Amino acid sequence: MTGTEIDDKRITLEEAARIVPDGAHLFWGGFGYQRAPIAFARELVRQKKRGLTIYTCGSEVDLEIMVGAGVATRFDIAFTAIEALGLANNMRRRVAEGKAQVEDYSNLAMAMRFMGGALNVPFMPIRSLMGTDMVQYSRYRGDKKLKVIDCPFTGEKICLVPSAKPDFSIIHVQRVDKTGNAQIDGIVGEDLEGARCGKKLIVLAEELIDVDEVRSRPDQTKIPAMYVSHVVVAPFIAHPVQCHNYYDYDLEHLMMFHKMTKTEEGWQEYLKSFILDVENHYEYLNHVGWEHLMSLRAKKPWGY
Amino acid sequence: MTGTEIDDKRITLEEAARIVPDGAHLFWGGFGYQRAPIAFARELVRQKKRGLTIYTCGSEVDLEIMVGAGVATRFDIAFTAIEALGLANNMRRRVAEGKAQVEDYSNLAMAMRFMGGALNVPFMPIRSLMGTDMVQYSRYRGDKKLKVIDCPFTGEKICLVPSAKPDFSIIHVQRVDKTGNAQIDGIVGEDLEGARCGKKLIVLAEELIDVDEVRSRPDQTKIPAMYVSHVVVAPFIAHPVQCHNYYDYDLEHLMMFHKMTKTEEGWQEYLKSFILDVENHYEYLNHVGWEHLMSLRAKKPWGY
Amino acid sequence: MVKCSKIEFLAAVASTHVRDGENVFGGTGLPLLASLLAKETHAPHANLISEAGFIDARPRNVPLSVADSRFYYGCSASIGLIETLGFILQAGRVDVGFLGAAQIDEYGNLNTTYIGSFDKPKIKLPGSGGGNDIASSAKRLIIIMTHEKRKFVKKLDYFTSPGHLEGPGSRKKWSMVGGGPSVVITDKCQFDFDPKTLKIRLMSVHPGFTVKDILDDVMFDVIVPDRVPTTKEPTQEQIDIMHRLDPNGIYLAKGGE
Amino acid sequence: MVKCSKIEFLAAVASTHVRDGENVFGGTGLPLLASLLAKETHAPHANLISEAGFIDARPRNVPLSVADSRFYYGCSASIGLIETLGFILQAGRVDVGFLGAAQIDEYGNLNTTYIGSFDKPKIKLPGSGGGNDIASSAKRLIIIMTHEKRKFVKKLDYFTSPGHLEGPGSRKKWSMVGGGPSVVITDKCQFDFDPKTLKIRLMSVHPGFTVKDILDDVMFDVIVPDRVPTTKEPTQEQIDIMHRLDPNGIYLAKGGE
Repeated sequence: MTGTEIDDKRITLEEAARIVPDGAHLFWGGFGYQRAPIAFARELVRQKKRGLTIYTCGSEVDLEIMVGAGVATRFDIAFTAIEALGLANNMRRRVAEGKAQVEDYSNLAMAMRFMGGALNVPFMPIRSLMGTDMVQYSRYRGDKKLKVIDCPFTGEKICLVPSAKPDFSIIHVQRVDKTGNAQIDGIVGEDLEGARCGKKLIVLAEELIDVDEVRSRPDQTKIPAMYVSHVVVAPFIAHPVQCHNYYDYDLEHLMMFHKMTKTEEGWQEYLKSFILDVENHYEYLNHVGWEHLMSLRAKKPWGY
Repeated sequence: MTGTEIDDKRITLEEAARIVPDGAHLFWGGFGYQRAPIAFARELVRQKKRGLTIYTCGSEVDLEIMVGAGVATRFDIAFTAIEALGLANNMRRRVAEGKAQVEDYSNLAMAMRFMGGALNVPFMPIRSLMGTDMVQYSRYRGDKKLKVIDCPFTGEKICLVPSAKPDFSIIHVQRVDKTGNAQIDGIVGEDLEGARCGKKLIVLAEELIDVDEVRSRPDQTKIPAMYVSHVVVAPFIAHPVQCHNYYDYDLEHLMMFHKMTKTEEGWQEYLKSFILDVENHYEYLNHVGWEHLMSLRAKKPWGY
Repeated sequence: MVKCSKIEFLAAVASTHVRDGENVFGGTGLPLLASLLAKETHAPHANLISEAGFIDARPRNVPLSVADSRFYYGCSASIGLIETLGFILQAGRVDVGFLGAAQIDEYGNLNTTYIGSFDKPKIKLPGSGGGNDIASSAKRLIIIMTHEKRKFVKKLDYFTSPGHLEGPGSRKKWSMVGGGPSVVITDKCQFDFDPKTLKIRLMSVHPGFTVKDILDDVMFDVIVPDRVPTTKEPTQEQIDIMHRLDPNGIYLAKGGE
Repeated sequence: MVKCSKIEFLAAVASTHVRDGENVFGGTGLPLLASLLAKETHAPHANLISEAGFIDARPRNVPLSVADSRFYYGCSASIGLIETLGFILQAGRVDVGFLGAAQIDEYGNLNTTYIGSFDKPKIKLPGSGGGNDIASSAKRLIIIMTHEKRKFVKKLDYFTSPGHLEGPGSRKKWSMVGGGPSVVITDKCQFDFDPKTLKIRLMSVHPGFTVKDILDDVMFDVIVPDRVPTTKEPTQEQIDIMHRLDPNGIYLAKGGE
């Protein structure tokens, strides 16, 4: 009925990282080995950001990179490790050194904090955490970490977790149009709530699709453009983890990464070789090698 | 990896309605002119149910039928009318007669009550309702209708609405497999939360699809089988309103319905002709006429 | 002077209050027609949202229901109520919402629930629907009403949706997200709200009506500025566009002259 | 007596605790292997859920991550965390959840967060993840741990996930949805919990170990019944199925003999 002009929100990965100031609070998307915006973490490192606070349920390689390089120092999270391989070595070292602080929640607590932020209410009620040290101890939020109250309807105990409204939400999706309408394949983790809780939203996508394609099947849009501040389109954003329907994780690289991070020297070597000494994301991909990357491409109908 | 036997949850519309006892509390799916389980309302009327309490955001023809026939007497709702045509005449009459009671909430309040029920927490916080008569007056919930509290984190006023956990959730979807995995096209309204908040869930669907089809694209499943107690498959469940991608609303019938309900006599005539005098759903469709029904079928790519 | 019906006049006037690029909660009926007209004229980037779940809608036929499939094709996202009323509206992302009402008071508070007493209602009206949510959380509220004296009351029979409640400070007291009503459009005039008292104020009078006509047709005191301009009439282009949008006169034929 | 590794033994024992038709929070690693083995043997209708969002999963290759795409094809729904941890788990729909831990106390309370003091932690462990949620809300909890004395402690360094807290009545006090731990499986024995005190109790000892071996390897008092049976060994069929499920030995090769 109308044919209006459409904004083009695309910027480069470098430009997107430049928008994030030191000390900013970031919702961090992806879950486990799926759709982690790791290219963005590498770019934040190259730009020598400092003092970031990261909000997520559980992240792995990206958190290791950011905590290892000193980019992020505070973490409102539930989990970090390299699943199936072992502890998050960088996080372990930085916490022991006193250089990183973790405010511990559970996955449900974090997901509900993002939902509360997206809904613009000050808290959400959950039935977890109660009775444990997550109620007793706080790393830096003090008595604003959570509240256990008597339910005014039932009298039972209920835990209120404070809504999260970070400065930015950073999420990685399969497809986006230039205005920001984003499609996600497979699981969404906590990304729908997380994308909506940040004051600004940067969407990183593997593939650009046309606005008309979005508008022909709008029930596939997981994040409408009206939430989106900036769009970055690039391939293999999640490498070395996976992106459903696009590529599998790079188990070889993950094992190398986990092994190298076991010592500070090993980590510094990885940091230099795969992040600081490559100029940008494409140089990183060149360094990893395209023949290798192509071997990771997803096969139908499996999606990995 | 495994090939297990699968339960077949299909029953007839009559059997499904028979499961609902007098006095039961029901979440009622659909929104506005979209995917309303009206065939189920007609069957409840034929089976002469009494004393039902209905929970929904806004429903139209189905509520008119249930309140008009005396099947449902209490309503936790936000809205009822025949959109674009006028007031809900049966509801208006029954309320004036003192035969129906409405506990008034807003759409967001009801949707959050369903989300709270689905999450199994006793309440959810919202920023609506405050300052108005929806806080001052209660029809039958008394001081359990809602609570306005001072937020323990921010000190600001916030409204807590009690979670809804009705005995049954009744929803209408486009497609379902025999185990209950349901797919919805178009908007979902409040049906995702509503489907999950009831103690039992009855899914009514236009079309049966194979389990293998569901398992080949599981991100299209809006309601997993594990929530579903019973499945009913039948065509034109929402007639005279619409079902996206399947059929448009029957404006002629809607106008007739609205006009006839303007008087008790007119409503009684409709009730007899289109509900009581037809033996079952297929007899109703025969009565409406298949040539007419086929003319309502949705056209691609519009979905109506 | 173009010839136009009440509905055409109302829709055209309402459309002028939608600004380009705004997120608009349009509903159905007149507000929808006004929003679509705005999109076709001065506000092509307006983002039309229907509370049932449609975002950035561009219907080729006028929808009759907020959940109408006519909103679907060509919109950019089709989700649900938690999305529109929660993540979008309650989060403060809606610039302008449209509402109608059966009664309005001098602070722009609205009744869409009961006529008569709460205990023995004479008429059950539709209820809040998303109205209370929109009135609580939209940045700006445009109210459209037919102008009958019995609708402009000193005290609402039932207070469904907040305008400026009891005046300055009231909305803040309840930590409301939105700014409240900015304009009331009737088939006789436009009202806005006095910034100091937040009470209703005459803004402009439609052609053919006098200030006295208006004051005779409300049951409370109206602030009347020294100069009350005449409301600008629709252009022929606006009327033509409306008829292109609603070729079967589904809305335009209603209550038309 | 079949020859089998520790991992094979643990997985086979754990699998026996999954009942047919149950909703199982499987995670990855050993619990996943145990759940899949149960599905292939006595519990074909078990509904395997991964907290990342996969429901009724039937992976043809063993996933390494709870979010692994290997869970996708063939599952019946692929959604997100609010679905699995909120609508399913917190609503009391999960029959059995699996957890591991770095430390456990005599009430089955778990630490997966820090070794050392909270103020100056020696080792940052993964944290709760969904562990606290699962421990709070699953009807039954199966805990799998390698049996080292330093892990079976009188007092946890950090209390991450609730077992039976301080004993009878504790879970009710915090209105917990789930029933708490029912069994702890180590590479030396199985524990259950004394119904009266809700303290850990020896349930069976694996072949090759004595009751004394167990008591020597925990730092708290263990209730020991008069008769302690020997844990039933895996069958060759179970071991074969495990190797079919994990042909590349991704989990089976880890810590194997």
